[in-house]
Amino acid sequence: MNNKRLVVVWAILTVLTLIYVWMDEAVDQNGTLTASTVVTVSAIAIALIKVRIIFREFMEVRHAPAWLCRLTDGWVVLVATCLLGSYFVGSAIAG
Amino acid sequence: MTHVAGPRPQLAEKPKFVPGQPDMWLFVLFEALLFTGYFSVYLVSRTQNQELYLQSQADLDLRIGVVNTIVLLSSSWAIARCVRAARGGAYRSALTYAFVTIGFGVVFVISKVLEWIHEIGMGNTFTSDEFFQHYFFLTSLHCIHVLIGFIVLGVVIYQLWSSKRRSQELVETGATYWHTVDFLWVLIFAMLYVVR
Amino acid sequence: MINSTADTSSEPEVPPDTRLGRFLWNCRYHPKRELWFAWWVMVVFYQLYGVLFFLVTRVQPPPSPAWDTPMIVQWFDDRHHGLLAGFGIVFLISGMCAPMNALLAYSMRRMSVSRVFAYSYLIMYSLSAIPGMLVMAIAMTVGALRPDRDPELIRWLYDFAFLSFSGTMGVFLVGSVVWLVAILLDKNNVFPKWFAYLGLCNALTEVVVAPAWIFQRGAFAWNGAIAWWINMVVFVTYTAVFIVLLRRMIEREDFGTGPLPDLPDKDETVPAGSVGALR
Amino acid sequence: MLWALPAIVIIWVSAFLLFPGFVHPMSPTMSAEEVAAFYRDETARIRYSMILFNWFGVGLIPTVILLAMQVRRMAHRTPILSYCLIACAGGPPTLFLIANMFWLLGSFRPERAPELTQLLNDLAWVTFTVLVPYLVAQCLVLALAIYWDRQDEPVFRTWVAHFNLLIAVALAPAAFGAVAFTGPFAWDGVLSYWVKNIAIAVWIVVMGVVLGQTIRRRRVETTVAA
Repeated sequence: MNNKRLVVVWAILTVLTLIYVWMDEAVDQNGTLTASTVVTVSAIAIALIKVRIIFREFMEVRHAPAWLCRLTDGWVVLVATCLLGSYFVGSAIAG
Repeated sequence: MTHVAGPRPQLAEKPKFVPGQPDMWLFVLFEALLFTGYFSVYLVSRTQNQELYLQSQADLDLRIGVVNTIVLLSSSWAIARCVRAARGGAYRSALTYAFVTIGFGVVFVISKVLEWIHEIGMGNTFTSDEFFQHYFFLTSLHCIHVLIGFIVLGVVIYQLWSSKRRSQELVETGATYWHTVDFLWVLIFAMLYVVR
Repeated sequence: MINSTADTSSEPEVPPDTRLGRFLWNCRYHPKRELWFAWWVMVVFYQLYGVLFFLVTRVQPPPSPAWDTPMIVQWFDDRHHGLLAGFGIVFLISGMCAPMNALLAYSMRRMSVSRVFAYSYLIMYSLSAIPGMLVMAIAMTVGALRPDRDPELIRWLYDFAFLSFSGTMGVFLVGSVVWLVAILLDKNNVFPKWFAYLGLCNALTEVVVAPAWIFQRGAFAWNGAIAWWINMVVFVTYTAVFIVLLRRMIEREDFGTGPLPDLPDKDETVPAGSVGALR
Repeated sequence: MLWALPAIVIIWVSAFLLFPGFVHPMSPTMSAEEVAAFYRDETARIRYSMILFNWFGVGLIPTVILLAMQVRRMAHRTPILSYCLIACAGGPPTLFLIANMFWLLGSFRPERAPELTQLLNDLAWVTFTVLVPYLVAQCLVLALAIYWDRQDEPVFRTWVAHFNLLIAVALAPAAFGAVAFTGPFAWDGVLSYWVKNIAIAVWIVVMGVVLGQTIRRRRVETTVAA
C-alpha cells in the first residue's frame, strides 16, 4: 500500500535522474560540451517535475489542505519562470 | 496540533492535514526562493560567458552527481518511511529509518567532500574561475544545509527515542526540512551538472 | 505618535484630549512605556539608518571593489560633505542600538528559556555595532577628511570601510542562531516558530557574505548580486518582520512569566479594568 | 568595585597629562611632516602614556555595571533600561582602545613615511573624538530611568537625571568632530575636545560620588532591616 507507493515514487525519481545521463551522452561530442537550449530547458523542467513529485509524495502535500497544494504548485511555477526567464533574458543580452 | 483540521465530509476518506508545523513550510518556500535567486544569478552570468562555463563544466563528473542525487533521494525515501512508521505507532522501525536517513546523509557528505578534493586536485578551486565560484558556493551552502539537517534528524531521533516524547508534529517537521535539503540538491544538480 | 499604538489600553481617568496631552500621559503612566520606548527607538533607528546610509552618505548600495584608485578618490570627492556630516549623525545616533538590543534581549527573557540566551544576545549585538558599523564610519570619515591624501591610502581606507561593514559576520550569525534556538525552545509562545526558521535564513546569508573577503568582482564581491543584493532583501524582510512581531509581543505583554496571551480580536476592545489591574 | 574608581581616575589623569598631544590637543591642520616629527620627537611619552591607557582604559565598565544594577532596583516593570546600560558599557572602552592602538602604532615606527603616520594619527583622533555615541545613550537612558523611577524612596534623586541630560548635551557635538579642521567642532576645538572631555571627567566624579552615597544608604537600610 503506502510503502509500495513510496518505493515506486523513489524509482520514478531515480529514472528521471538517469535521463540526465542519457541527455548528457546525446548532446556532447567526444567529451566537449556544447551549449544547448533544449538540454537546458529540459534539465530545468525535469528538475522541477522531480521537485513537484517530492512535494506531493514524500512531503505529503497530496494529503494536505488545498491552500498548501496551491502554494507549492504556484511556487514551482514561480521558480520555473525565474529560472527560464533568467536563462532566456541572459541569452538575449549576450546576443 | 495541526492535524486537528478535521475530516471534511465532502472529501475523501482521509482527513486533510499539513505535515509538521506549518511554520516549517514558510521556511521551505522562503529558502527555496532564496536559492532560486542564486540560480538566477548563476544562469544569467552563465549566459554571459558560455564558453568558459562549458569548459569548466567538463571537469565535473556527471556520474558522481547522479550517485549523489540517488543517495539523497534514498535518504528522502527513508525519512518518509520513518514518518509513516511513527504515525502508525511503529517507533522501533521509525527509529531504524531515521538512522538509515542519517546513513545516506553521511554518504552524501563524504562523497561531496571527495568530489571537492578531486576538483581541487585538478586545480579547480573557489577562486579559479566563475563557474567554480558558483559550484563551490552552491555545493557548500547546500552542504551546510545537510549538516543542519543532521541536527534536525538528531531532534527527530530524540523524539522517537523515549515514549515520554514522541511528538509526531516534530518528526514531520524534521522530515519536511530533510526533504527540502533533498529537493534543493535536485535543483542544484540540474543547474551545475546538466544545464548546457 | 506613541498614542496611536498605545491608546487601546489607557486608563479610565485618562485626562487629555489632545494628541500631545495623550502622548505625555503615555510617557508618564503607560504600563508598557519602557517597552514602547525601546520599540520606537528601534523603528526610528532603522529609518535613520536607511536615510543616512542610502541618501545622506550614499555609501549604500555599495560601489564596486574593482574600481581603480582614481575612481575611488573621485567617489570620495563626490561625497565629501555627505560622508562627514552623515557619519557625524551616525556617531551621534548609534547609541540607539542599545535600547533596540535591550528589547530583543527582553523578548528572550520573556520566553521560558534560560537567561543565558538574553544575556549572550545582548552582549553579542552590543559588540557587533562596532566592527559592523562604527569602524566603517570611522574609516569613511578619515577617508573623506583629507582629499589630498595619498590616493593609495584612500583606497586602503575604502577597502577597510566596506570590508568591515560587509565582512562582519560572526556576531550576526551566532546572534541570529541564539535568538532562533531560544524561539524554538520557548514554550511561552512569544514568537511564532516560523520566525525562528526565517532567522535561520538570515543566519545563512551571513555565511554567504564570506566570499566578499575574497573576490573583487562578480556576484560574490561586496557589491555582488549574491553577497549584497539577495542578502539585503533577506535582511530587510527579517528586520521588518521582527519589528512587527516585537510590536505584537508588546501588545500581548502581561508582565507574567507564563505563556503570552493572544491578542483579542480587533473589534473587541480591551476592558480598561484589566490594564488598571496590571498597574 | 567603586573604591577602584578614584585609583582609575588618578591613573587616567596622569596618563592624560603624560600624553604630549592632550594638554595642547594636536591640531588637524598639522601637515604630514609636522605630525611625523611630533611622533619622532615625543615617541617615549606617547608610548608610555598610551600603554597606561591601554592597561586601564576599560576601568569604567564596573562603574557602568554598578549603575545598571541600581537601575535594576528602580520601580520599573521590565529590566529593559538596565539592559540598555549593559549594552552601552562595552562600547566606549572598545572604541577608545581602537584609538589607543592607532596612537601606539604611530609611535611604533616613527621613521616610516610621514603620510602613513598622519593616517594613523587621523584614525586615532577621529576614533577618540567620536567615541561619544554610547556615552550619550548611557546618559539619556539613565536620565529616563530616573524619571520613571516613581517610588517613595527613589534610587537616585531627580537632579541626577537633569545632570545626565546636561552631560549628554555636552557630549553630543563631539560626534561631528571630523566636519571641520578649525573652530569649536574641530577635534581640538572647544566643543569637540574640551567640553567633551571635561564632561566625561565631571560625569565620572559626580556619578562616582552619587553611586557611593546610594550604595552606602542601601547598606545601612539592609543592616537595619536585618
